[in-house]
Amino acid sequence: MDFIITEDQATLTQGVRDYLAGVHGPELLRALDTSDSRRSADVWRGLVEMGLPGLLVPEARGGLGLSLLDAVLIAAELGRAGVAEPLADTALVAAPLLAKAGGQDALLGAIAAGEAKVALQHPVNPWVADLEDASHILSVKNGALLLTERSGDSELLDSVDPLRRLYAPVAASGVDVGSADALLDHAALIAAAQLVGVADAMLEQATDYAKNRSQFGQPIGSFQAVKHHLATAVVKIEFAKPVIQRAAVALAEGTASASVHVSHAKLAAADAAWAMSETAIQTHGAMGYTYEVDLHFWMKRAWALAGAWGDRAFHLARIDAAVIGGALPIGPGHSFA
Amino acid sequence: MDFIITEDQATLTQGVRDYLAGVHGPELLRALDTSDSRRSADVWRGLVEMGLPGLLVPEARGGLGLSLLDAVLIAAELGRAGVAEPLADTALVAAPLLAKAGGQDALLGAIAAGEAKVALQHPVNPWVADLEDASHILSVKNGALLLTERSGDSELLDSVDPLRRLYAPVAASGVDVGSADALLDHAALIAAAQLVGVADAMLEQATDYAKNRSQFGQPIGSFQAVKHHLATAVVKIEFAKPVIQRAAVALAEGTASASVHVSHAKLAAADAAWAMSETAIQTHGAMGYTYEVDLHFWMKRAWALAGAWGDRAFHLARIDAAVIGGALPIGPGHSFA
Amino acid sequence: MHLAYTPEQQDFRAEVRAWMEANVPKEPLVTLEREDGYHQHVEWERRLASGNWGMVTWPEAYGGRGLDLIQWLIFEEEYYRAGAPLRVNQNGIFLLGPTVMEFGTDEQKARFLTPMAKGEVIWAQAWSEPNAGSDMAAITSKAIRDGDHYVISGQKTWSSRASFADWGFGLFRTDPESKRHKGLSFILFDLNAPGVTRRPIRQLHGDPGFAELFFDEVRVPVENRIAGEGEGWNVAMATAGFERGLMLRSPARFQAAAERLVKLFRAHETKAAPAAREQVMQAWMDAQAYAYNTYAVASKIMAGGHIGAEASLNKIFWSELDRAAHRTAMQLLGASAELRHLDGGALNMWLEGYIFSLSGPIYAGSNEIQRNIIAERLLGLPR
Amino acid sequence: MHLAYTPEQQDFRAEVRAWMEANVPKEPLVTLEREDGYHQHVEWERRLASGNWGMVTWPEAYGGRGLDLIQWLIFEEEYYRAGAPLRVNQNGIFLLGPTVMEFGTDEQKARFLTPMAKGEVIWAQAWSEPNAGSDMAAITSKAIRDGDHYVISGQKTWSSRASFADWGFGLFRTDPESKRHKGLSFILFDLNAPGVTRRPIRQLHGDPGFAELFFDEVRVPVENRIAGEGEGWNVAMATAGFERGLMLRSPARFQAAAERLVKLFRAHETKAAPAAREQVMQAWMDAQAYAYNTYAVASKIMAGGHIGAEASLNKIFWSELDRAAHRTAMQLLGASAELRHLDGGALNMWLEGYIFSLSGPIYAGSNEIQRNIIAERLLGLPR
Repeated sequence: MDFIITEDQATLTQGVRDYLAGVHGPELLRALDTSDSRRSADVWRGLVEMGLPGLLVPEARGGLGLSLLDAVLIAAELGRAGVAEPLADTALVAAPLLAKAGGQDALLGAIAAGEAKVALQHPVNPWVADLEDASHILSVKNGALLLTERSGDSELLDSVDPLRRLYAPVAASGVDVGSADALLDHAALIAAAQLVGVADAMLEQATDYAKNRSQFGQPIGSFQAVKHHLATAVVKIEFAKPVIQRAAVALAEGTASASVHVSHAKLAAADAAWAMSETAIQTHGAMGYTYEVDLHFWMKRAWALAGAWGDRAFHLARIDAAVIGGALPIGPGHSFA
Repeated sequence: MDFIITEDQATLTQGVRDYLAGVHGPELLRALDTSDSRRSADVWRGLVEMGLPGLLVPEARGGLGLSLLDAVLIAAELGRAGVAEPLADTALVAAPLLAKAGGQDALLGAIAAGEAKVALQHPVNPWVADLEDASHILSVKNGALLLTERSGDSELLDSVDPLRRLYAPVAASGVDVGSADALLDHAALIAAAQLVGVADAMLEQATDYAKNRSQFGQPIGSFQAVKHHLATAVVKIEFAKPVIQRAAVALAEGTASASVHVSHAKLAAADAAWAMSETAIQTHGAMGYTYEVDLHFWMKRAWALAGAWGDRAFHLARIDAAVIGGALPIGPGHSFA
Repeated sequence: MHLAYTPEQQDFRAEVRAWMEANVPKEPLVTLEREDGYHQHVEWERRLASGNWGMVTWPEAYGGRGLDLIQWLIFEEEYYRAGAPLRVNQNGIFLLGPTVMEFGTDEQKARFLTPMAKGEVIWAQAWSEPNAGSDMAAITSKAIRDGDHYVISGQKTWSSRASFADWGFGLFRTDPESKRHKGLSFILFDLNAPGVTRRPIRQLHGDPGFAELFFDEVRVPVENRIAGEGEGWNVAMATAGFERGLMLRSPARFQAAAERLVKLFRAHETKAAPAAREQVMQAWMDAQAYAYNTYAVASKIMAGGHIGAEASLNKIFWSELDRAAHRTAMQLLGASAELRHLDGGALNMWLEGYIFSLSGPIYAGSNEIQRNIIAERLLGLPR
Repeated sequence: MHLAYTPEQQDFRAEVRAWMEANVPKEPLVTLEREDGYHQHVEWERRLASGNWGMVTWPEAYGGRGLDLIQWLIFEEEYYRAGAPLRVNQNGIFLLGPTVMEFGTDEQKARFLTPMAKGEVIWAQAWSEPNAGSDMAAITSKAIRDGDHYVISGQKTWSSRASFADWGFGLFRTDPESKRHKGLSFILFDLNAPGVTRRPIRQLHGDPGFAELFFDEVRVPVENRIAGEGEGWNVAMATAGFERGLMLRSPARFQAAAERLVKLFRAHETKAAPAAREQVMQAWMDAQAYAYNTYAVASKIMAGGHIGAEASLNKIFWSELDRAAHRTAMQLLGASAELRHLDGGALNMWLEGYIFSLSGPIYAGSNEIQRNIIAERLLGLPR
């Protein structure tokens, strides 16, 4: 029993953070916002060079063979940097599912090489992200997870998040590679992990603003009201992180209760990010209501990911069945049930 | 259409407030707390001399013939002063019910004279307040409200509120004088009104403490965190008051939706008082956790009245049926539906 | 207290309802934060004025109907009941109008109020400056007297409606040596005057809802000053009182939102989170409480009373109930909340409404400032 | 990260469970805030010590078992699972113990830790003074050096356990000329020494949970000072860190409360408010999150790390989840919530627990102070 992030994990995470801070800052988000595709081949190339698409691809297929715990740490960095490229869906959700399914060596190799991208379609969402950018699509029929190459077009939907590219769902088809529930759990976990990164980014922006913006002759961050708003947000964010890590381990190990832990993680992360978004705009004042500060990119991502891959009601229903329904043993001695 | 407290009403209310501030201060509460009966014949005599038991008794029966709107204003003063004497139950709940029932002239006269006291028993409460102090009892059987003289004893229950005298319910009996629902609505309204008075008292105590207690070389009330806690509480309290007044008018006029407005009033008042209680103890710090400051009397009253005469769940269920169920017209133009 | 409408009030309600039914556009207008939508909304203001509905409480001499505040509340209820468009001239009719009525000369009333009520002149507010937001006394924009004119230089920001409006009002430092609350004057200016540059600011939702204003020696006649020179702070505080107080957010707006939220909940009931049910009820309860309180304030004012620091209570209550109601809707929409258009292509009004609700706790004096006011002025806590 | 117990850890859990099942009193003890209950709880401490369970993480030389923090967490889980009594010596074992371990001399460790682990000496804390609550640096109680003794004069208040305990610890001003954080020393004293007067303070629930202490020239040997003269503030900050940090509130306590709350909800499900269902789930989720975080902190410390200002996050999280869980229970109980005894005469533990939970956001540094610490030390906002 040890609940700790290894030094290797911390080093890898910091490396990704530093890389993204360099190439994927707010200037890039603004440039993408005014581009037609909202995507950048250069950025994708960089992510591929960093080896990110192959993080969870088995080493034999050209990847790093990392775990879901690594995945949630990296996903948080993608959230922090505001990355909208379909990296999370392909590398952190599809890759481990395909690796587990077996028989998808070629596709896994292509993912690791940055040549294949997988779009994720599930009935819990009324949209599919990055569909037209994808080479493959995982979709759901009768509870089964189907894999096929993507073909044909779909209607582009308009997200409030200018960097998200959402499409109307298409007909499900392909070969059976697992279960719909597995897709949902993996994607919800990665969404949760991105959400805490998004929350951390908003916290940092709000904190910086509070240090630098002066009113009444002093930085607004010296006012106790501002301090306490931000401190309250930090508590929620920091206590979501171990929940996500616990869920990642449970899902990786196939623990029977993994779905419950994923739901807990999604709820904790979405609540923390949503609360942080309201705290962040309030800290920024009228400036926060403009497109001129960067905050809005992350606020919108928070709203989007909070509803994605199971909203509050969906995940609460799973907690309900487990905890109130009695399917899960609870109480002292059941910390890791 | 006018939503205003008249000068007469304001004068009467202020008179009661001033009187109670003189004779029913914290010292009295402390004295009662160490007495066996927790009641004072002197205090009751004073209340009778002020004419309070007869406020809602018709003038022909020796009372003042006031309205339920007057009743909620007076009830708030009883809450503010921490009055636990069975005045509210007898004078503000039982009297108008009996006056409406008709045929109870003698009893109404005795109430106005301070000679009769009526205990209220309803299945929504697992207790009856001041049973053994009462000459009469209103109780409920098959939805009907029954009146009888009280006889025999009952088990004394132990309330956290040292001044409340609660007894186990007794067998219902007597003559039919109305409906169980009418008792519930009247009593819930008066409980709501007392709750805002209780909340106001806690607000005043916390504000005074914040002005006088110094830490870090300044009154703690100069710290923005303390200011904002208290300001938030004020908003809740002040916005509960018009809801109570609106409910009083609806109940007095027999408006079809009166029960919904009473439930709204009870919810708003209980939420405001409960929130104020937590704000008040937090403002007082460790001192608030002691019996040495007066606050605890009002905190305990808030907890008690919040659960009395229909708890949150009970009153929410009535709002639910009306608003979500569609029984009540809602939206602009239905401010007074 | 008498909580029933008189026959006259009922007749008035029927009259408003009939006019609204006949005149409110069947299709929603484009947002007034965009140029095309702005002009649609101006068109609507003029249509309202054609029915003499510009501002019912104003004297007939200034384009009003001389009605009382209860009638105004009835008007607002019918306005929102009919789903009528937002008032593009809100800054004028609800903020500047009452200010001119209270502090203006007869000449100023005639000159400014009538065109305002008729929708002929649309007003922007110009309170904030880059370094004077919550701290409005830090204003540095100057208006230097030069004969019978002021010469204005400086910058304002977050000016709502200023991207497209005709005129603006704000505080300027007429005594360049003065500090803080002193030496400020309340001045009205033509947004098309030489020397005024507008830079629309893109808002959260992507549209230019407010603007930055740059003043380069803009000449404004002295008769555009409201009240005395150097008395601007008190005038502005009164205006801010109107803003936070009775009129800026009529309860009907929130009652309409609560009604829509109840309908949304019914449509999503089977897959809603347990607490959503309670949040929806709370939205209705809070909208009703706000309505009762507004009727109470209106009654008090009609009886000769006035509204002071209590206005801060209102500001906090409506802004937080509005945000909570829209947040609940966003959660009910779940994975669809982020879509700008919902099934069938209709604009996702809950998303738009949630975004707008986020400005509520910020503008017209942030809720932090309001809580300071409540603590210091209502409770008497030390500054 | 490896989230499974080793066979050794499982064996240890089984050993604790067996001992608790055999030894935990079948009937709940009287509250330790009353004299009779206090003595019952001291009895229990000694029984625990007889099984060598006084403080499992301490070295065997001081009455411990030399176990690690994960084993401590397992111990705590089994402790709460068995419904064992509150630890009357909590101030000693969780606050003073770690302080002596870190700052004490070998002589002090031997003198104080072993009797503590054995339940022979029960400790009170004596931090606050009437004018030094949140502002602990305002302490004025003096300890003036006189040869090999200090002479203590002054007053402490809100001293938990001090009504009945044997010894106390706190900060005293050893340099009478000093101000604020300087010139303070951390001193242990015998509560039965001549010149110490205890005045029990009645708490919210009516029992004398803490006491006021008056010191009238109390002579205390210099060897009762922990660490150097004038270094008291740093020692106390470390102690406060322990208090807010890992050990004061073990997650098992909240997991037990959440489990009971789920059961209460099931019994009241048909007449519960809609949001109660969600609040109950939140109580379970928060207790679990607190458990994960505690395991993470324990793992970090075992790997050589330490806990700093993050302790303030813990303090806020557990105190607010505890209050919320008990508030939910009070609401589920409805009109019965106020009763001190429920059906069948059993003590209303939810009422008692709610009252106790109200102290959580106040003591061990109020949550306002904790939020200041988070903002200033973790986020770097200006003081």
